[in-house]
Amino acid sequence: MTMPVDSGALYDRLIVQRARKPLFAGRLENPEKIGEGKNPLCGDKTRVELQLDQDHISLVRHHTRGCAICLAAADLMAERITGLNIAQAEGVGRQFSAMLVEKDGQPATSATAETPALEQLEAFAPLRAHRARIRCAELPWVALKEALSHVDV
Amino acid sequence: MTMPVDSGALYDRLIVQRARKPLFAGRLENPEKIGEGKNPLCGDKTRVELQLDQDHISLVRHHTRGCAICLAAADLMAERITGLNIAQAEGVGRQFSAMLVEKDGQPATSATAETPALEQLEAFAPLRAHRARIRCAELPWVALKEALSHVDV
Amino acid sequence: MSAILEKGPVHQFDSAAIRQQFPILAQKVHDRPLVFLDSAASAQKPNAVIDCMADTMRTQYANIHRGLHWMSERTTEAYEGVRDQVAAFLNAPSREEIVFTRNSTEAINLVAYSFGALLKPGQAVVISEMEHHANLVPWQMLRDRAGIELRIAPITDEGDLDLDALQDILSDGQVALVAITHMSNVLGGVTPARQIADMAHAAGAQVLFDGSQFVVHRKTDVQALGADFYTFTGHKLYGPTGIGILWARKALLDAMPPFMGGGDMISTVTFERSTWAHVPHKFEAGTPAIIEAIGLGAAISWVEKVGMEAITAHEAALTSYALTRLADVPGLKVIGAPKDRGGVISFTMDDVHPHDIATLLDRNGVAVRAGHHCAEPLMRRLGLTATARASFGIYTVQEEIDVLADTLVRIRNFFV
Amino acid sequence: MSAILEKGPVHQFDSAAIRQQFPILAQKVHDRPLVFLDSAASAQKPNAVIDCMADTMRTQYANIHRGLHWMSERTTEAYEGVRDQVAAFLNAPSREEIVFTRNSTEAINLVAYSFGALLKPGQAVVISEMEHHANLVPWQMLRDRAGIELRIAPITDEGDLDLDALQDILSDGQVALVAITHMSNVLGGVTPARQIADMAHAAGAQVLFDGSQFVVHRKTDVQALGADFYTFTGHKLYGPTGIGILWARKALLDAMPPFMGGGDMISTVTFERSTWAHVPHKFEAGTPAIIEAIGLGAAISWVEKVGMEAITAHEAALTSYALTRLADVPGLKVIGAPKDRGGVISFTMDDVHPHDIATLLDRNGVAVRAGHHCAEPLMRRLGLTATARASFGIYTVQEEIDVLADTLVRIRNFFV
Ligand SMILES: Cc1ncc(COP(=O)(O)O)c(C=O)c1O
Ligand SMILES: Cc1ncc(COP(=O)(O)O)c(C=O)c1O
Repeated sequence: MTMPVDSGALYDRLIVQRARKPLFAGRLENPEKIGEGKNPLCGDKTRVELQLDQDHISLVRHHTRGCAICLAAADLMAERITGLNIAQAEGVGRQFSAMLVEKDGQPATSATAETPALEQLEAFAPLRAHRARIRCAELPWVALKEALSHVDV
Repeated sequence: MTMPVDSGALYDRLIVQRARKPLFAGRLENPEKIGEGKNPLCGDKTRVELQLDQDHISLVRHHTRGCAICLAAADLMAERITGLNIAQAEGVGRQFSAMLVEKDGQPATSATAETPALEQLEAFAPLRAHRARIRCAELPWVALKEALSHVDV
Repeated sequence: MSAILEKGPVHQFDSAAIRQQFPILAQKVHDRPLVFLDSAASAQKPNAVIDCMADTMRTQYANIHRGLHWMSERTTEAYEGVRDQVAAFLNAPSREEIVFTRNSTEAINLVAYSFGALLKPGQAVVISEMEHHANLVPWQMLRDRAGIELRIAPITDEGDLDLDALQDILSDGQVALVAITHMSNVLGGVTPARQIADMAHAAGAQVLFDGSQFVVHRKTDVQALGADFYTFTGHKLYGPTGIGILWARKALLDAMPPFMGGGDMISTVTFERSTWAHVPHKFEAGTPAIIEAIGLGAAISWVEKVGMEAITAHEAALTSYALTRLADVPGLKVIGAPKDRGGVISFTMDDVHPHDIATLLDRNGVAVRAGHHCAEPLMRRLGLTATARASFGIYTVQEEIDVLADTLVRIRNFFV
Repeated sequence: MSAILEKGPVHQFDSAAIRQQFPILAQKVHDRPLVFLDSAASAQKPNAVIDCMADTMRTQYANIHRGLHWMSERTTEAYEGVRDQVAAFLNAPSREEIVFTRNSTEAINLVAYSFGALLKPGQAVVISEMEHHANLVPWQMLRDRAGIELRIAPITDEGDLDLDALQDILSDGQVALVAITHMSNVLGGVTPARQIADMAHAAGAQVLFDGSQFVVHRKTDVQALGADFYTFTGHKLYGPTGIGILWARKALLDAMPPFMGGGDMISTVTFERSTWAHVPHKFEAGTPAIIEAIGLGAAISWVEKVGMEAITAHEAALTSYALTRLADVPGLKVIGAPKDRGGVISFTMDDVHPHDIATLLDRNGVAVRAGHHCAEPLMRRLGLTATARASFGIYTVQEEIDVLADTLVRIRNFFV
């Protein structure tokens, strides 16, 4: 039983680490924005809470019950969008979705000032080969979208 | 255009003759029994009229709008049952039906006093290979059954 | 004989190559080469379809949608890929508007049930005098269930839809839906769909076209037609049985309640209450005809490779040729003379019963249909109880029409 | 390890020969041999089925019932012959009681619609806590449409039907139908169908068994079970997709109005009024899944050649073996402990999410299902949101269960 399981490209070390020990899990005392995502197929749920500083996202926490992909996606999303302004965060989200539906071999969409690079979120690229799991990684972004579309809590 | 069409075993000379010039077509003045058969699939219709002499079928006429098989079946039925008693006529009918569903090569059911031989009705045996047409030949027998099940007209 | 015999598209079409792709055409029937002129009932299948279905079962099959494993994901992709293909085939604005059903019949029943549920007593549905039972009985059932009025648009003696009469029928504004065949399976006539759609819309009605016959012969563009609903059936389009298509505008599908309940069509389920999945899944309860949908995809690819324009031209030439040849058969009467005819010809021959015609043709290797063709009210309108019907497909050739015509002459001699 | 490993029916069954008949089992997935443990979702197909369908399309195909020509008559015989086969397979009293549907889901929807039409507001339908959505949503829809009460028979913590509670539910005599699964697709438990039928009948109710899972694993005898309705689905029985079966007692079918309208289900049609064909045709509108029905016939023949008793014994031995092996996987919990279990095992493993289990198993060639298995209310009853599920079929072998168990251990190590 010493041989490790073949985890393919999907369960990257970073993903597994963050799923085990998320850095942004928890709740905010006074969240300004809250959004939720639910996947009825598997019961996964995530709640995203935001603190804004003017137009900038200054603090993010998520409360996630889900699979490793969903947990890590929530945690890495939280990390990535912290410090961005809302338009930039939304841009990252669009880029993230685009990456997941890209055909292998297609050039990645390039980052601009409005849509910053995906950075660590690139770890989810192998999901392309697991289409049924894509919504696991998108769930936190659904929650974020909901959070940002609410004017107040 | 001199080569005749291949009519297979089904369109026996007797059948075609009777379809063209039926011998028992028409109506009775005072029929004691009347029965009708209809095939909604093709609109074929036949009306069978009987004169009884005690238990014996003394006179039969049919009024048929249908295909050659149906016409000939009506006419040859009329011929065959004339002179039989009711039980015998019904026996011929049962035997006729049995012949039509027999698998090729099976021994024909043998005639007895109660169920007289099929005689000319054997001409319809090739219908076995044309199951969709069997009901054309059975239609007059359906009408006969109805006629015999009515007590009076 | 007409000029079409010497030239024309019939000869530009590589019929031999096409026929080779249909293994069944090499079969003999009663020791004669099979002459299959019953494609309007159901078409034969090319190797591309047969092999695709067999390969799917041999190499890439599992249940779809809910599976996370390789076989399931690949099979889901193949199945959902056909939805894209069908959307393109019909020029539908969106793949989400394509619902897989068993056949045209189920597609129309789905509309009668689910769109029917939105109608109110007193509203009316219009069909025509020349509908297949599939586009008649579901509306009768709706009428009897829900107090909907069923109105019948008459046809002319030639077999065309009577547009003036349709206009009258629409005039009181009570009509919610006009459901009409896009091509008659008995008379072969193509209906003026765009005109019908415009008339229906002007009267505030939606329009459904039963494309079961049409899509096989001509390019279909639901947007250009102005259709609201469109249906067809896989087995007539050289595809497998067990698969059909309902296309409908998304707004309509969104508004309609589901038809059947079960797995795959739900979003969440509790004992108290269930919520429905998005369209088209809301209308696809249970394990769909996965292998058949994939087979339909292969059929569409194959048809598109041959080219719908080439098919239309080939069949138009064949149909003219057949009308010419049949005109020479003594006692033969072609039923109807629609303005625009596809490759379907119904006929009678003196008083030789159509059933006898069909059986004797069959003895000589020629397969045609005989009967009411699931259009009893049309037969009654025509004053007939049955006709014989020859219908043509991609693989039909002139020589087969010659065999048909010659054999008919001999059948007539046999009886008369 | 248990004694079953050393001896027992597993080795009397020529698994190698059987596996060779399923070409897909030779496929590799992610460079690993495919270990297909998802048969409860849909089974793979033997060559006998694949070849039968391909041969039908290559040599003997046409639309059925209304055709008078050779191809149509032969195809009709093949199609109708399967009705006889299915009747024998279920030990149904009559072939006329066999209705072809798309799948189990449609079969149950048909009953909910057509038998449902005979019920009166206030009457009740009973289902259980462990139903597949296919045997739940149609009854909810009936409830909401027709004012029928929907009652839920609870299960025990082990996953058996609570018969005492069922007795209470039946006691007021308002129940018209008890519709219960014959084998759970999540817990694997076989329900005591005969007892349920007796209880239902004593309370004046009819009984429907959803045999989608059961018929695959054990001999089914609808008469011995005392069933009134029975349904199953072809694709789980090694047959094609697109074909399922409803069996019902003839008196019930005769009394029920049709479900869909169209060709082949009518006797006569006028615009004013149509009359219906005899059963079973009354319930088969339009061109049926002809090729798929014929393929189902091939599947049944093939299963009967292998022998249902041998299959039952093989799977029972495999299931015990699997339970033993899975008991050794740290953190693994088998869900439910029904008295009588078929070859289906749901499990969780610590807090590793079932989706991660399934994806990682897949990376290693092992196909299992994960999720709510179309049984959300059951999941809620169990306090779970999802499980992983391994299920076994004719072709499953011990070595595959070893791969499953070993890989699960490694997955756990990976996460914990
Ligand atoms: C118990 C049970 N009932 C019903 C169904 C539905 O079968 P189908 O999707 O083929 O209609 C399934 C399988 O998915 C099942 O396991
Ligand atoms: C015009 C028309 N509509 C509907 C149908 C019904 O098609 P299906 O039996 O495949 O549902 C047919 C063919 O039979 C047809 O020709």
